[in-house]
Amino acid sequence: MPVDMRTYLGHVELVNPVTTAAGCAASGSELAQFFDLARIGALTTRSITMAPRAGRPTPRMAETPSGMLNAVGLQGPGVDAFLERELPWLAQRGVRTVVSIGGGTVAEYTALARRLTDAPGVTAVEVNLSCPNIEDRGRVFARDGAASAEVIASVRSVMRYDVPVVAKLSPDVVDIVSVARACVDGGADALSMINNPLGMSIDTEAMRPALAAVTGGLSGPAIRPLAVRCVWQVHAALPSVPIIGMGGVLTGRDAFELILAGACVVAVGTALFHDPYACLRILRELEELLAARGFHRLADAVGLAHRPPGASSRHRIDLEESSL
Amino acid sequence: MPVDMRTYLGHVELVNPVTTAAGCAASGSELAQFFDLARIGALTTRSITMAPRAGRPTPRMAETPSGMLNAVGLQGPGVDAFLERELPWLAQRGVRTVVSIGGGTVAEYTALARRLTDAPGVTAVEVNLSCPNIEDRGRVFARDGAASAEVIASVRSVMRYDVPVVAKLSPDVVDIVSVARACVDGGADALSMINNPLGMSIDTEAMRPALAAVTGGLSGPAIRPLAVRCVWQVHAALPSVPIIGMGGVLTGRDAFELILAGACVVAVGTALFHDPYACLRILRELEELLAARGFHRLADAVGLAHRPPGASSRHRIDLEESSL
Amino acid sequence: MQVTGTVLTTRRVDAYHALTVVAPGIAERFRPGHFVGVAVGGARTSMLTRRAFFVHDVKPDYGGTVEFVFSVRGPGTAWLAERRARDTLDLVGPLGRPFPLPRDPVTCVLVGAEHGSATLFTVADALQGRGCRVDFVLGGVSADRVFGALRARRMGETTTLTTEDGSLGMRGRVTDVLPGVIADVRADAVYACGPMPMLRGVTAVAVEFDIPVQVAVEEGMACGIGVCMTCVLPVIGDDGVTRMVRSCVEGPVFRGERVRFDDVGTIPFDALGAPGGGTRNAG
Amino acid sequence: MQVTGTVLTTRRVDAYHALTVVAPGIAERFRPGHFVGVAVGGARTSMLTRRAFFVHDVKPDYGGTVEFVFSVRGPGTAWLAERRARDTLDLVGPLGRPFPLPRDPVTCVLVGAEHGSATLFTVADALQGRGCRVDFVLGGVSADRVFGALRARRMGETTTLTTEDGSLGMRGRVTDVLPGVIADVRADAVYACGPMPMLRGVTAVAVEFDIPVQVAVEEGMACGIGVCMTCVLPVIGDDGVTRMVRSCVEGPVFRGERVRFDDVGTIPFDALGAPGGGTRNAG
Ligand SMILES: Cc1cc2nc3c(=O)[nH]c(=O)nc-3n(C[C@H](O)[C@H](O)[C@H](O)COP(=O)(O)OP(=O)(O)OC[C@H]3O[C@@H](n4cnc5c(N)ncnc54)[C@H](O)[C@@H]3O)c2cc1C
Ligand SMILES: Cc1cc2nc3c(=O)[nH]c(=O)nc-3n(C[C@H](O)[C@H](O)[C@H](O)COP(=O)(O)OP(=O)(O)OC[C@H]3O[C@@H](n4cnc5c(N)ncnc54)[C@H](O)[C@@H]3O)c2cc1C
Ligand SMILES: Cc1cc2nc3c(=O)[nH]c(=O)nc-3n(C[C@H](O)[C@H](O)[C@H](O)COP(=O)(O)O)c2cc1C
Ligand SMILES: Cc1cc2nc3c(=O)[nH]c(=O)nc-3n(C[C@H](O)[C@H](O)[C@H](O)COP(=O)(O)O)c2cc1C
Ligand code: FES
Ligand code: FES
Repeated sequence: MPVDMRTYLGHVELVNPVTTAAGCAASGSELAQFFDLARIGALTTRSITMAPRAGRPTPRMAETPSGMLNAVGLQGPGVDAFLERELPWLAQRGVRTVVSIGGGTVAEYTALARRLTDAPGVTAVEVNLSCPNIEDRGRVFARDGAASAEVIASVRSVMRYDVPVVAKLSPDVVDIVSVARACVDGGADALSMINNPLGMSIDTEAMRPALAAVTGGLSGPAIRPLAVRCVWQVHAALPSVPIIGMGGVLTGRDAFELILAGACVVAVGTALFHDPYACLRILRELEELLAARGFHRLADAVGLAHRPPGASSRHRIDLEESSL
Repeated sequence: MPVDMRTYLGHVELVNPVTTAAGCAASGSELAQFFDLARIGALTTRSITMAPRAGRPTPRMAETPSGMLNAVGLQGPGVDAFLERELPWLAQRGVRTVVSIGGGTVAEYTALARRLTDAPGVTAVEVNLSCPNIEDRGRVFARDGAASAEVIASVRSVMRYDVPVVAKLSPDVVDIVSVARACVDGGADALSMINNPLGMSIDTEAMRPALAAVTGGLSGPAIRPLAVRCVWQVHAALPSVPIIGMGGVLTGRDAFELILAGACVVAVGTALFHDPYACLRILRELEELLAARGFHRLADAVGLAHRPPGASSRHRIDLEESSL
Repeated sequence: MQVTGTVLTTRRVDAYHALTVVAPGIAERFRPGHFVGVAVGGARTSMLTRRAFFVHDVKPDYGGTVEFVFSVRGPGTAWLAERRARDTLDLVGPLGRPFPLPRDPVTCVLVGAEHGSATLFTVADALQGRGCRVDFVLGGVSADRVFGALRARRMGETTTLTTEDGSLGMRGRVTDVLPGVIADVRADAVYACGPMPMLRGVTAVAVEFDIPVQVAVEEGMACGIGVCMTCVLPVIGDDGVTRMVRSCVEGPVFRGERVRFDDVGTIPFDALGAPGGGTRNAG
Repeated sequence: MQVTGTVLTTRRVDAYHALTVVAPGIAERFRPGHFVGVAVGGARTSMLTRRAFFVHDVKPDYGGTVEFVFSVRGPGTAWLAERRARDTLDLVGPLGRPFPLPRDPVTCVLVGAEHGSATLFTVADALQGRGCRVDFVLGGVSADRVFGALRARRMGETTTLTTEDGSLGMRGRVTDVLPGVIADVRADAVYACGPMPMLRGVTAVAVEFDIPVQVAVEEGMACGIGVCMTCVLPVIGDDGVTRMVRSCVEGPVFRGERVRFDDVGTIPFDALGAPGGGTRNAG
């Protein structure tokens, strides 16, 4: 029997829980050569900025054990070109699109949200809070609950009521739950985690940092234990808030791990670099895993690993209508 | 020509920069069956607590991509048994011993330091700040600069003046430099980083957390990019403070990476689980690497990757007497 | 010691794989009950921890070989199952405390389940070398998972087989037939290797008969050499105090009645250093 | 497309390794200048990113094979060098924008250095198929690193070899001899593949002679399919605006004079979206 893979981000239904991670699918058209983007739950765009951005110098990438560092620096066409070319292209093809936005000030995030609010084809807005706050000596928004909440509240206030606002959190904090809570209090309809922790690698031949930008974001399976822990902690504290989980998902098993921890949507990032078909493969593997374990609905697996030690999983599946 | 591998922790000279990481060499005698412990720069003990501790239930370990999670819970014999049996055993064999201490209150750390101050054979004291602070709702000391500084100041005040006090930092903070600075202001003679970031893994067969303790510390090569970044940031901010670098060191190349980032001592943890001879192998590989690059002294490589882009490495080696 | 050995032969035995590796130093030091830690995955693997396997056999060929037997369980054993003759394998061993052997020529029942059976044949050899009588009780879920039935029949005075599906020998588990065997052969001691619930059952039977029982346990291990403290289980010491002891260096062989099987996976409240009272009481 | 192909043959050619892999879909779609992304390290490897290799040759055998040539540089290429016939290899390709070919039967100089030379033979084939004259200039640090000298001598009207140590051909670099060759053969166009400094030199020579030059670049790549944005370099567009373009999908082949070689590894201040002025000026 097929598993009901539908899931919800706030009030928005997604046909299935697999999406691309922000910044890992360029404009979308690149992946469309490999598969039909409408088959995945959603496509998340790169973080769109007001002005076009050339990003960071190269080298922008360094491989690390079971992971990689990137310092792309939000290279992108800017919101005008995005609205003119990229978003309509996706909308025409029926691709549910989560638009990620990045800014340097609360005003910039807000202006971006305002530009998106009337654009057709925006399924949700994901606020990339891992951007340096120009007004606070470049301190990253996501590292500070109050700053994050301020951005979210402002974006929420200008976004159309029926477009969920998702706050994307960083693991580089003392207590991710308190940042999550601040964002939800600020109006976030959902949370997304984890963005890349800050890492670094040194080229021991050149005896210099491997990245031109010196430090970069760590991604891939190496960080999956951090992602699982963050999703677990936040779901435990805020069980009713939908979570987009990400960080090192390579297989259906990995997606299932994040779902058991509490994610109702799973984003695939670095895996796409290895396998352009990763989203569809992971979706298939996840569905097979769920079916093999007797699940009828994905929703029954969300957060299931939180059940108390005595309880059986069957039990919970029978008792609850939905774990969202 | 052999490379001068000596290094300094404060005023204490170590014959070479390789040590075991706290909690990864049990009482020392286990590794002594494989090699002569006096041949490495120092042995770091597990974190010694006041009372004996049985630790956490099993499973205590889960493998993760290029890493592992552990939740041992500071199992150990307590300070009495340590001073009676383990420390004298090490001292008799001429093993330079860094004693790691762990406590739940400032008073407990201080009491431990007091017990150590007259014990013969203590080369340095490493304060494991990644312990929950009983007096602050279990909040980990290391996540708070002020709490960390308080522990360090108190330990420093009771320790013999000629025994360096090393503050061991966690990467699970917003800004490791500010915690490092607080510890140095509190009297730390050296810093050690990184302790395990908090991670988690779920057994997707059992659909339960893989560890009995639910969350655990992530170690191994997966976290090396975090370690390099922390060492780099702290060395950039506090260039004169000796740093014990650790996190995922498996080879001489990895040790060299931390040294180039600013560590003058490198600790080997998880690698010991795979290769009981890891310390000596890493030491040999490191020395070969240094020799191959024309270094006469280890000290010349410490922090070398910080030199400005134009500068050649030769240059710096000729100009500076010591980078410590 | 650590040895990079060459794989001499690989074979399949029903549900199991057996690898013979040239590892002179390990073979030479081997005693029954020892295990080896095997590095899996090759260069630049993401699998960091060694996998533990009991040594099934050692032979003097090529200076000394070790054989171990395993079934595919996860990615590490899957990788091992793909090894071929002439590949190299990185082993650390021999590890652990071996089975103690009786001084006198007594009668011993050797009980094995699943791959645990593979551990018993060198024990049988050593016991027979001391003039002991050896009887086997081997079990598994199904016929293809009962390891070494033929060899047991050749070596043992008697051999009793069990399968849960009844496809070989008696339907049931080794613990179902063990009391009968102990009584029939008037056993003086029991040696056992297999999953934890089976060891607990075997121990209960031996205690019932008031005869000594030596069990070889398997706990999740990261190092196998006593430094990581992950492989502990609650064991009662000579002084009556329960301690969380490392199964890799203080075991894997224990006197069965000393292992608090019911409390495996917990810290018993009366263990040395247990949270709350335990710490100070027992310290 | 992604193909799990079987290794047909492996061979060593001086300092290089060559692997031929059965990959029908890729061979069929191949055009000169395409590259493939190869997964390295096997199951559970810690190496996450594919390695990029130019296709050296395609053949119709077994439905279609691709050959690529590489030297061992780090762990990924070390792993590849250990592959044997019948192993499987996971390839994605063909990737990138191939070399544009002239309509008319003109004279082309093909310049290669190190493994870059391997890329040129399918180009030569295609050019000769259109009636072009082909001359080769191939170089390397030493004789064993000049790839394909023999084949170039068979295919090219002339072939000039250079080595930095003088062990083969002229002592020096390809750029030292290129002006002479261009003048001698009255070249109409240049095709080049090799390290970035060499491409910059070749481009400078071609510009000097005012003839078109097509270069195939290598930038650090994580995906090879245009989604990770790590492989960019500054390239001047038809509109005169410099953009940070992806060498994997907008390249790896570029018109040499469009690549701002001096600024590779930087964001030129006048690039579209450069920090400070650039952003708004050019936006
Ligand atoms: C002392 C000892 C002797 C053993 N002897 C044998 C033997 O002779 N034959 C045999 O088939 N198996 C034996 N095992 C079990 C064997 O170690 C595991 O089956 C194997 O480690 C599984 O690895 P994997 O990668 O295939 O599976 P995974 O489950 O993916 O392994 C993941 C991690 O868990 C650990 N792990 C998983 N299962 C076990 C287990 N049962 N015990 C300890 N660690 C485990 C692995 O070491 C690894 O770190 C023994 C275990 C111990 C402790
Ligand atoms: C389009 C293209 C075509 C190429 N064709 C060939 C070829 O035909 N023959 C050949 O020998 N080499 C070729 N290279 C270079 C080849 O990709 C690298 O030598 C190889 O990736 C090194 O991998 P490693 O693991 O051995 O080394 P490492 O240096 O350890 O690799 C680490 C990481 O850096 C990346 N990397 C390292 N060097 C390069 C490089 N020069 N270019 C891009 N990424 C790099 C790797 O992909 C990997 O992610 C090509 C590169 C590109 C971009
Ligand atoms: C090359 C690259 C670019 C990224 N760009 C963005 C971005 O623009 N905005 C954002 O919120 N996250 C960005 N991320 C973070 C990912 O969306 C994701 O949170 C992270 O990589 C963890 O998932 P993964 O391990 O599956 O890649 C980027 C990650 C990578 C590797
Ligand atoms: C099993 C285990 C036990 C540890 N116990 C301690 C400890 O008692 N005190 C401490 O400060 N750090 C402890 N650590 C952290 C290590 O000392 C080290 O900081 C960390 O593991 C990173 O290094 P590695 O990747 O080389 O293991 C432990 C780590 C492991 C894996
Ligand atoms: S496995 Fe590490 S102490 Fe036993
Ligand atoms: S390599 Fe990923 S965009 Fe070019």
